[in-house]
Amino acid sequence: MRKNILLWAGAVAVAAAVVGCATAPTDVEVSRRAAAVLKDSFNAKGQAGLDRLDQDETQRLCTQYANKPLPKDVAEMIEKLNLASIKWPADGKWLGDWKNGEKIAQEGRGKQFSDDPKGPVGGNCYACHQLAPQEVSFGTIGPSLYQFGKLRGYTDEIRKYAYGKVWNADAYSACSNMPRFGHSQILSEQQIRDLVALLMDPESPVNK
Amino acid sequence: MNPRRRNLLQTGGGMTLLTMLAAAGWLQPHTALAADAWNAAAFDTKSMDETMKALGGGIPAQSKGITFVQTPDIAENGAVVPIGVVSAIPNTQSIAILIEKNPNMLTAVFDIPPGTEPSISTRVKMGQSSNVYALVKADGRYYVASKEIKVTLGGCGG
Amino acid sequence: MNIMTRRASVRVAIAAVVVGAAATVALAQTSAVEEIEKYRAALQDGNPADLWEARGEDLWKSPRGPKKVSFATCDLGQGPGVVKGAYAQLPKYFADAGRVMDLETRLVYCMVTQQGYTDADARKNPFGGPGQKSDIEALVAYVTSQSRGVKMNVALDHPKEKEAFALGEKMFVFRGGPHDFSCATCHAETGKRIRLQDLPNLMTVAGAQKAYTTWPAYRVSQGEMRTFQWRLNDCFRQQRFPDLIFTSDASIALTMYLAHNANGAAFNAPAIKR
Amino acid sequence: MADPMRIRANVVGDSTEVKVLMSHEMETGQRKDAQGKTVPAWFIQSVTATYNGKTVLSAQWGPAVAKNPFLSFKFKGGAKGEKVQVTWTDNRGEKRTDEATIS
Repeated sequence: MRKNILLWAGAVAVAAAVVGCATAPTDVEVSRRAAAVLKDSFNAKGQAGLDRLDQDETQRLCTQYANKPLPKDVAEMIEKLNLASIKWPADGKWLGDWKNGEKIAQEGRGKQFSDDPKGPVGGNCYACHQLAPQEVSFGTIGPSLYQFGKLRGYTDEIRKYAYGKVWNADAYSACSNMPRFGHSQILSEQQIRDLVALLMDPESPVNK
Repeated sequence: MNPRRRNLLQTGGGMTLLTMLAAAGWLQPHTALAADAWNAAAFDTKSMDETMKALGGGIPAQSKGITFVQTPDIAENGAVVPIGVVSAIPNTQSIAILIEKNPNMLTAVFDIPPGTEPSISTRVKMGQSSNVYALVKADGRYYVASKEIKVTLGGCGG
Repeated sequence: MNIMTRRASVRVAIAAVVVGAAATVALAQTSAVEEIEKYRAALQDGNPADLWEARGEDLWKSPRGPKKVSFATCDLGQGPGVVKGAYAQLPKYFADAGRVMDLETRLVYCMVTQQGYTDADARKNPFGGPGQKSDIEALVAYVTSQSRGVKMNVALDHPKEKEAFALGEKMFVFRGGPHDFSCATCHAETGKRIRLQDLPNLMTVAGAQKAYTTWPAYRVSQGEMRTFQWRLNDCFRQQRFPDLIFTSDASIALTMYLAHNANGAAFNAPAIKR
Repeated sequence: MADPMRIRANVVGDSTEVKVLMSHEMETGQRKDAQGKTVPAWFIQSVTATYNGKTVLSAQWGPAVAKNPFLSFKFKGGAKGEKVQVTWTDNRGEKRTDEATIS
């Protein structure tokens, strides 16, 4: 760890020499340094390897623009990139079982180093969204999805949108706070169908 | 209403929980339960029926003289649920806390000697949302009040 | 009626439905939040962190380790053995170590350099569990309790203090893992919650103050007194990151960022939380 | 050996209010450890509080009392400077007594 600090001091010196008069490292250099220090500050544990700190293009860009407005062209690029990655159901069936969907929406476990790799993996939707009105313990990071289908209409267009959004939220809204559940292999195709049913089945409590 | 609770409340030909407690004979009058040796039978029971069999005794009547204080309707975490019970019934001798849906229903019994106020507060564990009963023995008779406490899922869920 | 106005009126109708439904649900929600507030209030009187604080005071004052010395010579930044107000000025740069340190890092440093523990022994049980109480957690409970009521005053004077802050600020927004989470995913907007738990916006002074000054805390869900190092480690666990190394450079940089953002607020911990 | 209790005893009007925190795991006997083995029940079964040699509260507990138990009660009388004693006994037969000065 001492080594890191020394390296960092070296990087500052190099940066200063290159720029000539600058005494502070540039924003990009600090970001790069932060990523390197982060990587040295974790141990692999359980199912969480150090490769989880390797960013893909979307993560890298979203980190880079985290504290400033996302330029329109960058946003469009991210959305295009992610839309192309969505695997649509081959049989055109959007809806699974809303009862399973409710369980997936409640389940918060999965992918943590403390989770059994063979154990359940959920979407944890209630952490951020209101869904069925019976559940009063819901978060507000994302919008309320209560009456999702009822308000938008039970159409194929909306079913497809719901499926795509759960599969890869960044395809519709660059740098969304929502995980890319299908793209990042958090949830299976069937689990995503079940969640779409929770949102779009007229019998689902979400639409009551 | 939760179907399981309805069953519990109505077991035994439509009897309510309270009359069941009464029929089973809750605690023996004129004994100070908590002062005796630990009542393994009462604390070890897995169901309501067993709990009742393990305890002998009097007839609990629903009472407005028993109030829950500093006891929330919703617990943010079931591992620690604050429960306060105050009895306004004269000559209160003991206060017990029972949690219907816990693996063991009887949670704690407090004996209140003369000179001690019939008011206790403690914290309990609840495995899930449940009715909580405060049972008071006063002048050798038994009184009960209940309250439903919801246990919510919190945090990131993992 | 032309198409435009018809559409508009349909929109108005939908909006009315949304508002109506939302209002009903919001009412149930308000009472749930109020009840949770009652729950939290009921826990304030009688914080089991006191048990850690008492044990920590004993550990601080007793001779320990192979060299059998107490922490009386341990300098937390305010002079040897001084605990009063020390936590409110941490993390800081320590010339003797040549490094920015938070409280836990400094405790480990004193255990190694003064009490004669090996580095591995000093840091082997940072987070206690059933049947294995952590001395670090107890010491942190005691030391932090001695800053209760003291205003946070974390300096960025030394270049390494500035550097730690700058790195922490960047780490806060670093997205990674299968879920694309960064600290900012949950802690960069005001008035949001996860389930029913309010999320502090740590990028604002008010949010950082409210959060940072209430750690360490007795965590009722765990039945343990948890330190800020634990708080960071467990946030990363839930972010689906690997295991944040205890007293690592990243943990200190993030602590520096958050502690400095909390400057000016009165420290008020150990607290009690869900 | 078990850690000491934290006992606060304060005069409130003509009564003494006692608040006790006990350091105890309060294992239910239902929890499984990381290896999937059931952790045996381990909990405080009885608590007795005395003032001037007289019992002011006695209790029997099951394992559903929360970890690191908290207990609060009030008794009539009690004067500043006098002592309140609290003793707990757990299901392993371990016992701990602590006292506090009323203030």
